[in-house]
Amino acid sequence: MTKVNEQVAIDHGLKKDEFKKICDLMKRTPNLTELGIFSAMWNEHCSYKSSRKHLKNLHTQGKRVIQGPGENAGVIDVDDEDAIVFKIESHNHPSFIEPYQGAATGVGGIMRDVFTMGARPIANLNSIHFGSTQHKKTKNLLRGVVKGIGGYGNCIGVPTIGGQTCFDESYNGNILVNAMTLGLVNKKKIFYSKAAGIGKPVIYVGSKTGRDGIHGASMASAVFDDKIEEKKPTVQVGDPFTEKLLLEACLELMADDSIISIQDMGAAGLTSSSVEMASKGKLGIELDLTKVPCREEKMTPYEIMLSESQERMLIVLENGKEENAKKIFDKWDLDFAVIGKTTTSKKIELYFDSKKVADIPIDFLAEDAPEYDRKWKKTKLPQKIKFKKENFKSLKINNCLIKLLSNPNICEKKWIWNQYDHTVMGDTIQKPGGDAGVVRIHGTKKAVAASVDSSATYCFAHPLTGGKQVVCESWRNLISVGAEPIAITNCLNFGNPEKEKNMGEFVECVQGISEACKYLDFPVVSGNVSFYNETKDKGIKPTPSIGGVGLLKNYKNMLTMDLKNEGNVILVIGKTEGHLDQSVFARNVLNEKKGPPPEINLFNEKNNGSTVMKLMKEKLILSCRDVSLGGILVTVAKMCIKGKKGVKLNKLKSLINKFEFFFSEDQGRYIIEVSKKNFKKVENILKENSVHFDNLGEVQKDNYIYIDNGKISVDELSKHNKNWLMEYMVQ
Amino acid sequence: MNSSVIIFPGSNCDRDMDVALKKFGFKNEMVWHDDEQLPKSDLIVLPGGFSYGDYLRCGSIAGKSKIIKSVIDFAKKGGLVLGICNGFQILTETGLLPGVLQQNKNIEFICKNVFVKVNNKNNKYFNSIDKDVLELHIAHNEGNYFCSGDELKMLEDNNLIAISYCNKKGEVNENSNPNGALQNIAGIFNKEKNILGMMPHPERMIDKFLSGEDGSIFFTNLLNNLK
Amino acid sequence: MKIKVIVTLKNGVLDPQGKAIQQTLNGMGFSSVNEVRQGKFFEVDVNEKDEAKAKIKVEDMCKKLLANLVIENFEIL
Amino acid sequence: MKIKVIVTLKNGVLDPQGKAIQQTLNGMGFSSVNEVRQGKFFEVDVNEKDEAKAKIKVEDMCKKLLANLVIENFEIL
Ligand SMILES: Nc1ncnc2c1ncn2[C@@H]1O[C@H](COP(=O)(O)OP(=O)(O)O)[C@@H](O)[C@H]1O
Ligand SMILES: [Mg+2]
Repeated sequence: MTKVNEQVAIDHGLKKDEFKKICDLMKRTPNLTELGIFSAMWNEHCSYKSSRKHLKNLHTQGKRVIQGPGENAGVIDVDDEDAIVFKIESHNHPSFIEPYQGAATGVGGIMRDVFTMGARPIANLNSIHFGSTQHKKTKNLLRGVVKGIGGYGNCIGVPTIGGQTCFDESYNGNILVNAMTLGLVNKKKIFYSKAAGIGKPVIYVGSKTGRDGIHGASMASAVFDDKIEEKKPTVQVGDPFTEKLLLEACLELMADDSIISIQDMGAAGLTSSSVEMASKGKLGIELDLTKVPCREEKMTPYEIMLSESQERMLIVLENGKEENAKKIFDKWDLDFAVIGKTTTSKKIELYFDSKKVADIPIDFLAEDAPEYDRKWKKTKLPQKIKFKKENFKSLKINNCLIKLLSNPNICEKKWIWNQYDHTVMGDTIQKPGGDAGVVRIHGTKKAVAASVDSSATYCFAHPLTGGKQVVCESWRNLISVGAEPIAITNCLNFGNPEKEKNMGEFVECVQGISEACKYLDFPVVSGNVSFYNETKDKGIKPTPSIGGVGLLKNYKNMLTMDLKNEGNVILVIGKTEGHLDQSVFARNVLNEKKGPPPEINLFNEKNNGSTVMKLMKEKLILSCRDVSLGGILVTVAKMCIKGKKGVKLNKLKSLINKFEFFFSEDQGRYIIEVSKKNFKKVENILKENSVHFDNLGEVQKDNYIYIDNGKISVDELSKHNKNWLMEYMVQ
Repeated sequence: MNSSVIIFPGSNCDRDMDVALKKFGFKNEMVWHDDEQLPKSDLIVLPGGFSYGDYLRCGSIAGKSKIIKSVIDFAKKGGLVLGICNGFQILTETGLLPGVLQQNKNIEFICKNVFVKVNNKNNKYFNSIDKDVLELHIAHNEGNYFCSGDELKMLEDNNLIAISYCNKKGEVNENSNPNGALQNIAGIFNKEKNILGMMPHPERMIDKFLSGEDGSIFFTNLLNNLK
Repeated sequence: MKIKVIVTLKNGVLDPQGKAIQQTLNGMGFSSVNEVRQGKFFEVDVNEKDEAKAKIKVEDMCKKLLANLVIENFEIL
Repeated sequence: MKIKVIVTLKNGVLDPQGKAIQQTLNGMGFSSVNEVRQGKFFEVDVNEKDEAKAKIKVEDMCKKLLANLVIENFEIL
């Protein structure tokens, strides 16, 4: 076996000081297997060494929170016996190398996180970011990622009910694939990863272990003999069929109380799962690696511990339950092996061929893992741009609207969601294409809404504001479908934390997220950090993706965005200040990329949202959509398109010009449709709550939007909105 | 009426089908693929999903499962066998129905509502449905029906093309064909019309909050015809 | 002993995947590609030392499972 | 000119299909099957009379589209 020295440690991605610390802790030089284990546990992905300090500031408490960050997924109370388990996770780097498998295994991984806790997955979502639509790789990456997400989720039979798709040149060399899953569990039957009890059997179940995904960096070339080619780290290949079996088998085993603790093997496979279980239970663990079911011949302890083969789980069972458990896994044709036991040693002790091959105190791997307080730089709020009259002179509202509706980031994403099974399980009551997806809680009156959002442009311009904004947008999207927002999960995609600018973006986004969550009582219950999203020194824009979840106590009160009936009144809730900086209009029509993002006023945000919820409770709202990218007119147009209706817009009473009014992206706004009969009632409630609103116009039967003295055909708008992506993909 | 839904490893519309059958009054039982005996049933359903991961060819491996022999016997004796989506694929792989379901023409998975024209009402499945066009939902990657010229002729001559993809008005044409299926075929019968294989999922359209309600018509009618 | 098998679509059977690949290749600048047909390849490892016997076994597997003779042909290499 | 290509998964890459097929064959009574690996087969019809030239073109296609070299190998027959 290779002799471990500083260079080998560096090849494993460890820093010199870190290697020294390991030798000091161990009071000896670790062997190669031990070094591999340290490198896996101490790397950014498992140890959160750059982010931990800041994540502590996130707001994680709330009256519905059953489990916050720190477990496989977060858990929230949705009344009665029911709880929702959910989390979002990134699979960015693998998806860039192999889009299909990378995205597929991303979906597989997040679903395992959720059913590990005893929940049956009931909905998937995804947030995907690609480079410029002009970039030569974009189309293939998009096609591969969408096929991969669909390929995995469709096969398991979990509906993909929503998501978000962005294009921006900062992702040219580094796409983002974030997958989110929601599961349903009985509150009394939630499973955790904390091991307990001494001498309890440790069980390996699922697929066999191969040499998949053993970290490139940690593969010191000296490990290899003559068969280097054969042993090269390989991309993980997903097997959704096995995952479906694993899901059913685990849920079957969870029906009684055989399981003490359970943990899926995700990143760093057997290493992180066994260490985490022991660490949380303050126990030791002893494994005999000879017993691990292997797919390939002659796998070494090093490879077995670091393999990232998919569709595997580690379980600590009650004594005496092995046989019954084995029966279940046999029935589902899965591997099952007792590979070790819990001990009092507080160490991880590994045996192979009856020899001890590793012996490390658990604390060294978990608690003593490095934590950095990295240097970071604040981003100053950019100067507001003064748009001059001439800027707008030559512009026509109609053309601008068409341009925005066919903008890659605004256009309809049907090409994507048509490839996702979004109706399996028979409870999807709001399909993709709305503000949030909604699924019923099977057999009850309740439903849960979920949405994923990011706004890298805003975050890049001013991370603190951007961080707040994404949380607010998520909150608005949930309210817009009639749900009460409950909690979020977050996937923090950033560049290189060793660079002060990138670290600053991270710190300030997190701060923004935290402030907004606290103010809105919208806690973070789970999440994931993905750093080093950079290629050739060029990092991505800071991209926190927020996955929000809300509850509808009665699904019959769900709202949709399609306009309902002619003669109804359309209102904009919230004040339109005319903030164009960083809007899609400014960036793509005016070609102005500077300036601050729209300001977030948390008081107004909360007040507007709560008041909209009040109106909903009184059943006064007929359709609803929040105002996001593209501003008021884009939002109204989408409501017209969905409802196949027109709108007659009133003459502006605003002081700002019409482009600012129609296309600005001021925050905290919603568009609602109310009947004439209820208009007074609505007006009173809005006034009582000091909510600013504007009367926009009236729903028309004929398919036109009337502005000023002109009109635009909704069919025409619809074509531009629906066709862009389809045409782009078939070209 | 008693129904049985067969569960293969990888089936994923088994529960949905169970919910639908029960909602419309069937007494339904779930049957594991490894069993050899079928419970007493008036209707056997092979549900949708990805039996055996759709590996090799969709439905091919399920076609070799233990229970399938009993299903074949049951069908040959005239028992009602309904295959939805993957179930249809299994029926073609076992030879109970002619032809094969190939990958969709656009090589993409398709999940959306479609219209189908009911071509033959002289059978237990569609007898006394008053609509000629139903709105149903599809979700598949391999729904592109293909068979030999002789087989097609046999299907046509005997009026065995149960449903064809069409538009809202009932016109069967190229534009209303979602997946490239031969003659817009969405579902077919065997000669005796006790076996029906179809790609659309009626079980996903059983209340007004879902993709539509025409699935309710299908199940209500089926139950009535069996009484 | 490892036996190799190729399974191809019969003539006249539509091959959507092959068609899509051909179009993509054309689009990528490989304008000289007239047609692409996609099939399957299997390597079956049988516990059998005699090649002829192994092939007979594999032929049987092809007929019973590996190929769908309605639309596919197979060839043992 | 028609060029034939076989694309196979690299050693060590999981082949879930192959595994499922092997188990099915075993279940059907073909107990002597130890392993099945599944790959793809392509027949590319190129407008090119010179075999060597045609093969060079197809090799290029393999690298750019037909095979995913991260997980697959290809062989031109
Ligand atoms: N990758 C995707 N997967 C599934 N659905 C998607 C995806 N991308 C976009 N969508 C759907 O399109 C809808 C509209 O997207 P977007 O305009 O960003 O909505 P919003 O501004 O309300 O967040 C999303 O809510 C979602 O339902
Ligand atoms: Mg929205």
